[in-house]
Amino acid sequence: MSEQLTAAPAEGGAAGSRPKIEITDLSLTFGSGPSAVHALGPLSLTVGDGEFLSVVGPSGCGKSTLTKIIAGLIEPTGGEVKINLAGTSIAPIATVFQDYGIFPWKTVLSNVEFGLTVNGITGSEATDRAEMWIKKLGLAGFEKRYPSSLSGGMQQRVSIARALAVDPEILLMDEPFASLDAQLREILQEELIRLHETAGRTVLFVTHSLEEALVLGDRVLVLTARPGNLLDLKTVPFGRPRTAGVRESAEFGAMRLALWEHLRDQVQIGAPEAGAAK
Amino acid sequence: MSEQLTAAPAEGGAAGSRPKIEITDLSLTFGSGPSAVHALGPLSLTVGDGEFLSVVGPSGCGKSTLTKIIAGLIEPTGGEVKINLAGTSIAPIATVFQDYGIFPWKTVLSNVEFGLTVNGITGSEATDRAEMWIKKLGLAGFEKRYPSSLSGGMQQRVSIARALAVDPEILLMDEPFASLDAQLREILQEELIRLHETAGRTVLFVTHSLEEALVLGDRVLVLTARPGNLLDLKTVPFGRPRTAGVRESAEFGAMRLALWEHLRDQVQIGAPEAGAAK
Amino acid sequence: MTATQTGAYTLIRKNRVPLESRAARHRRRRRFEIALGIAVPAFLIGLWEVSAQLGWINSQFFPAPSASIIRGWEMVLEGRLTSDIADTSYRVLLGFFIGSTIGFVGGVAMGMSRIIRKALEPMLSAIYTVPKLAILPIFLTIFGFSDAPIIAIVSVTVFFYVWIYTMEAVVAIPKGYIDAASSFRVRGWAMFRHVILPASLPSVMVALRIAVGVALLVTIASEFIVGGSGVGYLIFNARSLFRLEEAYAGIVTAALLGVVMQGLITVIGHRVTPWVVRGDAKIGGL
Amino acid sequence: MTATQTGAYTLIRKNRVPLESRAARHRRRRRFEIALGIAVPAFLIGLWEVSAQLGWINSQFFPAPSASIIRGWEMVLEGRLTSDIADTSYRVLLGFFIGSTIGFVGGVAMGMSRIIRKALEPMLSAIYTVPKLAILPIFLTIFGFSDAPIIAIVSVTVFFYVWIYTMEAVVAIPKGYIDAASSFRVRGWAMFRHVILPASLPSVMVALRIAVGVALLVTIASEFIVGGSGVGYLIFNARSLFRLEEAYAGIVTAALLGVVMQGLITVIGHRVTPWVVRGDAKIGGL
Amino acid sequence: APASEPTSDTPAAQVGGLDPQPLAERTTITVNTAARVESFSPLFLAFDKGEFEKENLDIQFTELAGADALPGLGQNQIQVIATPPSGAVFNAISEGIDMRAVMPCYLENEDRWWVRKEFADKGADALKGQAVANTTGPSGSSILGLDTYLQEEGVEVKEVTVERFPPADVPQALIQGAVAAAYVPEPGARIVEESGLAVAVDTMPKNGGSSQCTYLFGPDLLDERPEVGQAFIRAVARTMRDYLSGDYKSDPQTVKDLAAALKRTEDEIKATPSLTFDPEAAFDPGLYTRLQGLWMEIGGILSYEEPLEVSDMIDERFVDALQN
Ligand SMILES: Nc1ncnc2c1ncn2[C@@H]1O[C@H](COP(=O)(O)OP(=O)(O)OP(=O)(O)O)[C@@H](O)[C@H]1O
Ligand SMILES: Nc1ncnc2c1ncn2[C@@H]1O[C@H](COP(=O)(O)OP(=O)(O)OP(=O)(O)O)[C@@H](O)[C@H]1O
Ligand SMILES: O=C([O-])O
Ligand SMILES: [Mg+2]
Ligand SMILES: [Mg+2]
Repeated sequence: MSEQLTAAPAEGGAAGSRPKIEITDLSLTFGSGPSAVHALGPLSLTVGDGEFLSVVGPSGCGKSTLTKIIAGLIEPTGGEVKINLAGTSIAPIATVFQDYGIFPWKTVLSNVEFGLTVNGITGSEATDRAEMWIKKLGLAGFEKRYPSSLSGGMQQRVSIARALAVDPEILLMDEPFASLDAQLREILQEELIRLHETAGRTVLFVTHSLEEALVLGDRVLVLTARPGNLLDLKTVPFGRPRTAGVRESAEFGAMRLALWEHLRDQVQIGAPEAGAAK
Repeated sequence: MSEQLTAAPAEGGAAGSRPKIEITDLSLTFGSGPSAVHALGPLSLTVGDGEFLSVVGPSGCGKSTLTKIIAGLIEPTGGEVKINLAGTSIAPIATVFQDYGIFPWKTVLSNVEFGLTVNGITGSEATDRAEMWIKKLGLAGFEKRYPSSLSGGMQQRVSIARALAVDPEILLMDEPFASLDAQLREILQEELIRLHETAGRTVLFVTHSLEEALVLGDRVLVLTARPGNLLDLKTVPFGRPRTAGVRESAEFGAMRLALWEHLRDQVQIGAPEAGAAK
Repeated sequence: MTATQTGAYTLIRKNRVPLESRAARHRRRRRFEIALGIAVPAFLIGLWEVSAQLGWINSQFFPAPSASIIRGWEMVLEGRLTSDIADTSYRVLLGFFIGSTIGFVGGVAMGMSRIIRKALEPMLSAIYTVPKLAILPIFLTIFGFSDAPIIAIVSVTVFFYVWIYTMEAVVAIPKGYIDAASSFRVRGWAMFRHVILPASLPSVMVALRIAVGVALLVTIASEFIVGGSGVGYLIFNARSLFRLEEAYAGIVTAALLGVVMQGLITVIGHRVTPWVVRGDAKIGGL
Repeated sequence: MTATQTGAYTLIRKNRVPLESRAARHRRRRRFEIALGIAVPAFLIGLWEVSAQLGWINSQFFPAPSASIIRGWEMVLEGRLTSDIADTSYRVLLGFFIGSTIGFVGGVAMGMSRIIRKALEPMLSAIYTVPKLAILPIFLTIFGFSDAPIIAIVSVTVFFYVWIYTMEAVVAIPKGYIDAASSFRVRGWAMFRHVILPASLPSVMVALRIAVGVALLVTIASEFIVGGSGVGYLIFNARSLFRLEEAYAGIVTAALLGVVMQGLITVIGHRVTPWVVRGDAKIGGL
Repeated sequence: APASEPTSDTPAAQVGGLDPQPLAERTTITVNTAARVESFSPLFLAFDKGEFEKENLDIQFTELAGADALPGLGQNQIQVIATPPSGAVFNAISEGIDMRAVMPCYLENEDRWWVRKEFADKGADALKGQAVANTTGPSGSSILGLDTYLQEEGVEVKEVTVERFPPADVPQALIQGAVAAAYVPEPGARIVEESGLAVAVDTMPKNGGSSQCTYLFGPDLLDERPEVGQAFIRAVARTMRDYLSGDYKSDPQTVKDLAAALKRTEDEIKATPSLTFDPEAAFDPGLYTRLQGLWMEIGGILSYEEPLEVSDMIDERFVDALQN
């Protein structure tokens, strides 16, 4: 992959002094020739250390693609992403995939332990950590089951637990709560807020719920229809510590409506362009 | 499968005179012995002809299971479902699955045409119908692509188009809009309302959005945590024709809150019972 | 049932069997299926027996099964059949073990690395269809005249089956699983252990089932040529001495050995892939 | 890289190659891979040649490749090799076609219907490991001494590979696809055409690739025994006359035939499964 | 041309006769036979009766089809092959690989050509253009008998098609009428005879055993360790003399021993007549020349054009030494 390790310049500062993710002129085109699809960018953006960035945009605009590029799974076709890590976590980056990406051959427990195991944390330490997240996500009692006997929402929760269990420096979440009921969703939102605020983790959170984007995010990145470009980057005015209660405020409703209007024009019928990316 | 055909009693009445779906003491237990999971019921319920029934309930409570039983894909372990059909549609029942269930080996167009093809509608009639739905769902230009090159939301839309293209007497939808952006979701909600109101189709609509359940449904079925039992069956007071605008009303907010409170207690941490179903 | 239904009708979804008797029904069905699995070959053997007894087929060339079974039992009592079975099994299992181990490792390596695949696949494709028995002298020169050349031929043959299937199984692993692991920066050995191995295992077990049959067939064919002992030698020798009952006893022994070995692989396969949901399902109403 | 990283560091995700030159890079890589695929066997053959020339191996028993190639070319000019290739190809392809057709149909039937599977699988498992060459007389009796017994043996052998693999592929089809079709009340032929066939096709094509190799191997083995013509007869005859250059020319011909036939199946496989995303992917950084 | 000079005037052993003369040190040699058939009775009986032991020889048996064993013989992995003089052997000799026939396996046996009655009635001419079967194809020594039969009416071997069948399938091919005539190896003749569909013709050369089966030595025993070769020949010849002379199958003990040595039943042993073994049997070099001639005539068998000398094919030192 296009991954390259560079020692961080010895600026002596705390990890927080530099942005966590620096995205510069990033673009991605799938395929080539007449069937090419220009999916994303060019996009430039900086995510601060400890920032919670919500990402919204029309279906098919490149949100999952952006997530995968940052996760190192797709090589960009233009521009670059710099990720500055402090090296303090069990795993530097953890991802919750839109299609869950959990392993059918591992039990719920083994799936959740996975990120720990491959990072050298094993035995009862791994089990205890995993068990904790399994409980938090309402999956207790299903530890020994295989994913095929879980409901869609339960599978999604396994995927979330797997990512949270490694307490990563950067958490990439691609519509992580889409299959969860409203109540559970709210509980997990609170959990995520707590994690972000207390542990200072950087989060990139893709969602289709404008409400959710606002409740959780420090800023909201709004992408255009495909190819996903920066349409807006809104700073959320609600302070921290924050609770899910903010959604009752009038300001919240106004912001939500503003985002809504902003995005309305983007919902359009898109066809794949002919020719490669510009 | 547990499907059995019975000639409708010749009551001479219109199809509308009898309930469309009669659910009696329905229950389902997966597996047997100590690892059995009692997933659903016993549940009794009647869905009227032309009714739009929204279904909400905690993740893992058996909503997908209920859908699959009605679709004839899972044999119930207790009770029964009677489905009265008029025999007037291309296909009697069409289902949108939570995991989309589209065929990776068919192009977008072939996937959407599938329900038509297997019901004897082929050639340009099938293509025209499919094209219409492809356009409505914002997939124009992607007709010849295979699902692997679509975003999650686009795949979900293919699945929706496939079901709607056959204009079924009964439409079973399992969280059909979960992966769609808020704007598109609203457009499709309107489309669905129109379909239901003008063509008089019966719809069973599983969702995690209480708002969506209220905007769309004639009634809202609220299920308890697993095993899913009838917790409540609320009639939605908004008349027809209805628009998405109803959500701005005060009554709407109150009902939504009531549902919310009702469900709150149900979000609990469940473990699979030991032993078979009672 | 695919055409448009006309006229009103009612579908009923219900369980035809009370829940309490499901286990009993399941047991009864299992028993029926096992009986059916035995009945079919038993019927065919019976047909042959009757044909031979009534002279419909020339029992000089196709002796009645009963005669072969009796002769087989005599050979067991003489201790000959058992020692041939032991010799053949040893060659089959050792050859199978060596060939499938190397084939699996090679298949994984070539599945995981495009460059290794492109470098070696054309050559292996060619060697795959080299008739192994035709290069027996090479094996004899290298391995001498003991069990070793047979085991080598079996290993080489098994290698190819397991290699191709494993390689294709690895290449076919859904990218989502690789991605999920890669996103944790997993690669190399950990990727193999946590993803490649379990994801390809169901296919590989099918390949192993095929391969153990191949190993048996090739062992027997080799014993035809490199004679001395084993079920293949028994068959060959009996045939060239016109002991047809003995030959058929040997052939039946080979078939039964095959059933046992395939059954073993199947059972092991089910054991090592507990997450695979196995088709109790009837597909498409059949 | 699986242990916890310590100390600050930076990851960079970027494309190392300008977009415009991607196509060129792709072409260059394809060329390199093809060259590599040729280079590896060429190197090995060269090694053998040198060893034979320098007397490291006894060229009386393992003739230098150049000698075999020259002899092979002479045989082409004499028209012998080409007619043997034609005879063998005819037997291989006809046997392969018959066997894989029946195997596919049988595999689908047994994959789709649990009761057929349970009834026939034990018997077929047993017949699978019956040494086919040992029951050649039965085939000779039934089909006479023509091409037919060879084609019959090839068909039967191919049948088993394709049958087992198809059956397992059908059983392994994810239930979600079956459900999606069943929900439209699709079954029988439509289920086969729209779901079973395409869903199992990628696996079946791998099985066919294996099977065409098997067909060739079995044809050649049969030609060893039921002599007269074909590449197998050529090899056997040359070997039994100690004309080793000729024998090796035949062996190389068999290998090349195998490469061509497997290549054909692979290309057809890619054609008929256009939706399969093929592994350009490097897995786990390898 | 053969690589080595004829060696028939160099004495193979200092002392002649059939009495045991144990080698100075224990020696192991590998002997290949294609199958455990009666032609090799002396070999296997010698082993069971300890005759090799008396020569301080240890024998390792292998069972490879004829041509598969030749490379082993040429590379001294195998010391002795018992085989008919085949096209393969002649070709190998012409390639300069040192291997020679050193002793006939037997003098005479009962294997015959069988001709289907409808053809036999009309004489040899009826076989013209027909297919006949043996176990080797045209490159085997049984065509000597076929040639004799055909020569009666001036038909040449070239004019019939000689098909090769697995030994076990030859009788069936004949009975089913797939071939007009067949050389039926022991013990298939019984089945053909019982069918009554074919008659045996007595055309194989008299005292022609050497043309149908010989012990073949490679470079090891021919050149490097002739004394070991001599010990082997002595043991085999002694077994012929002591156990297998005359109608040896009339002796129940011999039948029992043979059944054990050949891994057969006593009934099977008794079902066929005794072969003729003779420790003093000489080669009939004319048969080798005739075979070579026939094969050259048929074409496509021998890879050389200049005929080999008999001395390239046969080495009589070892049998000669027995007479001293
Ligand atoms: N493997 C692929 N090959 C070709 N095109 C692809 C591929 N994956 C995605 N695309 C295209 O790239 C665009 C962006 O896809 P992406 O999955 O990033 O969208 P998204 O914003 O995550 O959408 P959604 O909200 O529906 O999940 C889509 O138009 C899709 O068609
Ligand atoms: N194949 C199966 N085997 C065993 N248990 C199963 C199986 N499928 C589902 N279950 C169990 O049945 C229960 C209900 O599952 P179902 O998928 O119907 O839930 P759901 O209400 O659709 O949940 P979600 O909102 O998360 O999709 C779950 O607890 C699940 O663990
Ligand atoms: O590979 C086989 O010869 O069966
Ligand atoms: Mg996405
Ligand atoms: Mg569900």
